[in-house]
Amino acid sequence: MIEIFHVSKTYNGRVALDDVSLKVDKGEFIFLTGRSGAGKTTLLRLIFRAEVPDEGQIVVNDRNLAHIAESRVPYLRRTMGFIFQDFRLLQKKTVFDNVAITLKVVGMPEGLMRPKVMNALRLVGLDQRQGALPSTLSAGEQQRLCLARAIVNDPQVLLADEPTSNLDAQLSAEIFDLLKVVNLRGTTVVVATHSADMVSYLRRRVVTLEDGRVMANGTAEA
Amino acid sequence: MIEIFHVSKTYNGRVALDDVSLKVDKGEFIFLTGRSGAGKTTLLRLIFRAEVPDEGQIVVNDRNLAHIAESRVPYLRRTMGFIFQDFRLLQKKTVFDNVAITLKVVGMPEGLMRPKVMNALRLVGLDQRQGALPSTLSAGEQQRLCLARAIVNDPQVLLADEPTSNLDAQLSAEIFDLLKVVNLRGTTVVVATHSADMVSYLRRRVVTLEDGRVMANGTAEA
Amino acid sequence: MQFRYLLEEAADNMRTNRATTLIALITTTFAMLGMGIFLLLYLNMQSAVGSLREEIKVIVYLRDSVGPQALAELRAQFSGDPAVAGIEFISREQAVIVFRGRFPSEERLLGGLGDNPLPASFVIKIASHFRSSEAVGAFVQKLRAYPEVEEVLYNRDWVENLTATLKYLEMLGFGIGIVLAVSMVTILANTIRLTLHSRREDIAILRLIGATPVFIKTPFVLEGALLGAMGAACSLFLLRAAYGVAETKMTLQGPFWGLGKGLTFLPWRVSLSMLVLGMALGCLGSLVSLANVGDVRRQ
Amino acid sequence: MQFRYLLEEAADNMRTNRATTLIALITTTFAMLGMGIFLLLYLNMQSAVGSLREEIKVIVYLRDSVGPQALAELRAQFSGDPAVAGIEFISREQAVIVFRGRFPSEERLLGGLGDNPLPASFVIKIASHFRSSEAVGAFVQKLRAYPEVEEVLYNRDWVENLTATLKYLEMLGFGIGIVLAVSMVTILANTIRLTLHSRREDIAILRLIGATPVFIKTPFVLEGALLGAMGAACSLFLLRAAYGVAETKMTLQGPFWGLGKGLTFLPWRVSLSMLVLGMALGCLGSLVSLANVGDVRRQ
Ligand SMILES: Nc1ncnc2c1ncn2[C@@H]1O[C@H](COP(=O)(O)OP(=O)(O)OP(=O)(O)O)[C@@H](O)[C@H]1O
Ligand SMILES: Nc1ncnc2c1ncn2[C@@H]1O[C@H](COP(=O)(O)OP(=O)(O)OP(=O)(O)O)[C@@H](O)[C@H]1O
Ligand SMILES: [Mg+2]
Ligand SMILES: [Mg+2]
Repeated sequence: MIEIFHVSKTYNGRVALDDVSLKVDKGEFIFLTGRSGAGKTTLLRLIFRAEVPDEGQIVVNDRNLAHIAESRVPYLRRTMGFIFQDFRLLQKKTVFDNVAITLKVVGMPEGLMRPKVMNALRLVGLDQRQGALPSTLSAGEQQRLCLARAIVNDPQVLLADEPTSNLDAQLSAEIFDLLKVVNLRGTTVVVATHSADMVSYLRRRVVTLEDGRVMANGTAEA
Repeated sequence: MIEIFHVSKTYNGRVALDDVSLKVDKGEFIFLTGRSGAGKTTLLRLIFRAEVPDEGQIVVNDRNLAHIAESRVPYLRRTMGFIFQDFRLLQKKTVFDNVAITLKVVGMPEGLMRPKVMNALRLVGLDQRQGALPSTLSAGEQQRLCLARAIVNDPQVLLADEPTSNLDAQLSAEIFDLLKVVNLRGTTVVVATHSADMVSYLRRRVVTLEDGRVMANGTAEA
Repeated sequence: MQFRYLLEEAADNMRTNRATTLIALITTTFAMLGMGIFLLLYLNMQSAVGSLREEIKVIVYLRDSVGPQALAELRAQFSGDPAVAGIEFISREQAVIVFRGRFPSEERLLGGLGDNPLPASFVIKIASHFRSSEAVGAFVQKLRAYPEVEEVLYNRDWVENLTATLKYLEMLGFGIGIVLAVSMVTILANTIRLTLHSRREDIAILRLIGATPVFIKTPFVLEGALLGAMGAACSLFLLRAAYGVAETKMTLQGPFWGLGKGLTFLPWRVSLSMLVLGMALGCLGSLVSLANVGDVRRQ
Repeated sequence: MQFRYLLEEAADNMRTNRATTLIALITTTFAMLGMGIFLLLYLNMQSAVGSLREEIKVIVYLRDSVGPQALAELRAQFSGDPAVAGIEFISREQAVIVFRGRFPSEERLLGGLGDNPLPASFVIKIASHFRSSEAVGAFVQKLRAYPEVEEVLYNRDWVENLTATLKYLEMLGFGIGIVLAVSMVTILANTIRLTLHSRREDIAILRLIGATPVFIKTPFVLEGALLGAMGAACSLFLLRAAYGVAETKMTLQGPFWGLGKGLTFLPWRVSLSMLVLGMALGCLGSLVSLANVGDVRRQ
């Protein structure tokens, strides 16, 4: 499903990823861990084609990202959900609209949209706040909104960058249970996290990055 | 040092804090915990006078915030450091300048500034990146930059809102050790966090909020 | 449904960014107003110039020997010439009256004379295409060739000066028009660019969500078009109001320099063009600002 | 040191926000250019109008019986009048020459006469303060009272029309000037507001860090002033270039409607005022945009 072959990425001489290779099967759920600055976000952004690698190839759903035309990138992204570490919510739109925009983008009719959006909001516990603006939400609420937006369109791949950094242990567990459900429905899930608790709670394959290199690759060794 | 008397805060009918009273001694180090949306950030913002309470009084360093003239607010804030949950870095300024601005604001001469800034950056491990822009930092790096900015001017009070949400366990421990050092130098520290690990690691007084009310107040009961 | 959404989106953007929308609208209005004022002045100058040009006349003095039959023939011949827009006959008796009216101080000149010394004449108005000094000169040469004509007079200096001045004024007006037009286009486009600048973050987010460039850009382009059109409409409204005031204040004793005919407002074609121009500029401004939305790098 | 920092900060802001700074600069330039063009036209119209006014003349015909001595006395008396800006004597002989020159077609009138029928006259130029139709009328009445004066002539219609037209043109120019000035001020202030709009977040952060309003605002105000002044300078430069082109293209045959005197550029006082105006507007725009920085609520 996701195959990464010898990928390197350098920002102005600063190595973010260095010869990374990785394979994630369809329907798998893996963790990406590593210290701050190890390259987790960079790797997720490459899979999302928000960045292009300096070297190496990335294949998602049998499509080589290097060969996708610029104009097809939006369609690639519609098959993926991304929970951004910095949320990236539309500040002038309500909670509801922030989730609905994902469906509007693919041209879903108004009638089908509402139940789907409300369902996603309910899953993350924000259905009571559908009319609020992001700036009036607490950090954890914003993070959950981000998750709702990422899963509302049943993506084939879900990329979650520290999805529970602003959540307490109990809520984090609930969110991970939710990610498990999403995964069971067939979505490939890649979670970048530094939460050792969550890694050991779920017991999935863990890929550890260090200074842009893959250091470990195997099931939880908490 | 910080005294909060029966404070309530409501946002458009949504209760964020409900009759909260709390006393933090000079030089104390306390944790503020609670689920997402419990009101932790709101409480810190009230102490910082980034918000004003609907009811109740807040006294910081023997000054009642309700009686401070608008024009004196900047001087109040200069005695406090704040690590914002959403970082709030100046995107067009370098790492160095983001820290230095705190000193420029108080009119510190250029000569004194540089060593202080570099020292703060060294403490958080960002001295190598002094010329970088915030947008080129990883989330954890941005968070540490925020910490450097908050402590560079030796504040009397340090308010930290989830200061390690984007950091792995080891780096979190390092940061908390740093907060301990700052605290030992006489700074009163209030940390809002949901990291049970850190709370039990440091064993300080913990104040727990739930739906805007103080639910527990005592030393770590991990 | 997709387009309806995009239109709603544009309206929504304008509503939520009320402050910048209002600022942009005001700026657009005033920029178009500057343009409109110039157009109005230019058009009125043109019409004043037109009536000045009509004063180019040629006087054909006839020999006293020309009889009524020959006169009628001459008149018909002259009238047939494409250079002639109008012709008026002044008999010798009328000439005395005209002379008295024009030069009252010289009246005593006529008083002492028994016989009327003034000749009969035709006063010929020159057609609009023949109003350059060369064309008038050539026409006068032609008239002089007639045996019945004693003398042809026209104010050569006046015609030459007028032609030169008008050419110069026209050039000046055109030059200023171009400079002003460029200014207004720049101001408009830049205002829209600045307005969009504050929404870069939103554009980046939409791209990440998988929106196509068309989906992202359309609301902004519609917004730009709407802003431009509204600005143009407001400016036309203000212009009309100001024009109304100017018109009522204008109390001239009589026709003078062609301004006596009264002012004219922009014809509806020009007004419509301004609206279209505003819309086009709004679109253009948006499109220019959105030109680099296709970029993959760091959003 | 504090002020130096704030100045550096302003320069730094302009450098890091190069795109918006450039857009704002261009907009400012063109807005001031519109203003400058109008000023230039207005000043040149004023000077043209001035020379038109100089054409208001009164002709005083003298009785043939007035001797040289009385003539000299009269001339002295007239010259002493504050309404008189210049006086010229035309003898009876000169009058014939002038008449021939002005009315070549009427030459034959004179040809048949043995004795010269034309009187001697003074041509009086009216001083600038007495150029209204009422003042001229009163002055003429006074002249008519002299026994040596046979007749006083002036073109009443021309004076009345000229006075009315000029008043009207002046009013029009003033009105347009005000509208344009308001437009340009609005455009300038709004441009600066839009430029600052994208830096709201930074302002909020500075407030949280404990910066005083003065510390926050000063760089922006300096930036506005710099932008305004630079815009004005650029527009003056462009205006001067355009003026140079217009001047060389102007090849009039002779003085005509006062334009023959040639164009004048904005005097340096006006240019300086434009620079100062640009700066002031830049400051004002910044201050207005920053007015609500003192607010405590949700940043
Ligand atoms: N645009 C950029 N320009 C320069 N350096 C960059 C850029 N983006 C990332 N980096 C650097 O690359 C390295 C990897 O960054 P990345 O964001 O992938 O780390 P991360 O593993 O997600 O860290 P964190 O856990 O703190 O979010 C970091 O050192 C970062 O500073
Ligand atoms: N400006 C606002 N307008 C409306 N509601 C607000 C506003 N700010 C905060 N709230 C609401 O007040 C409650 C408390 O918010 P606060 O940010 O203090 O929570 P928190 O404890 O910091 O949560 P988290 O751990 O998720 O950051 C939340 O339900 C939030 O939605
Ligand atoms: Mg990251
Ligand atoms: Mg919070």
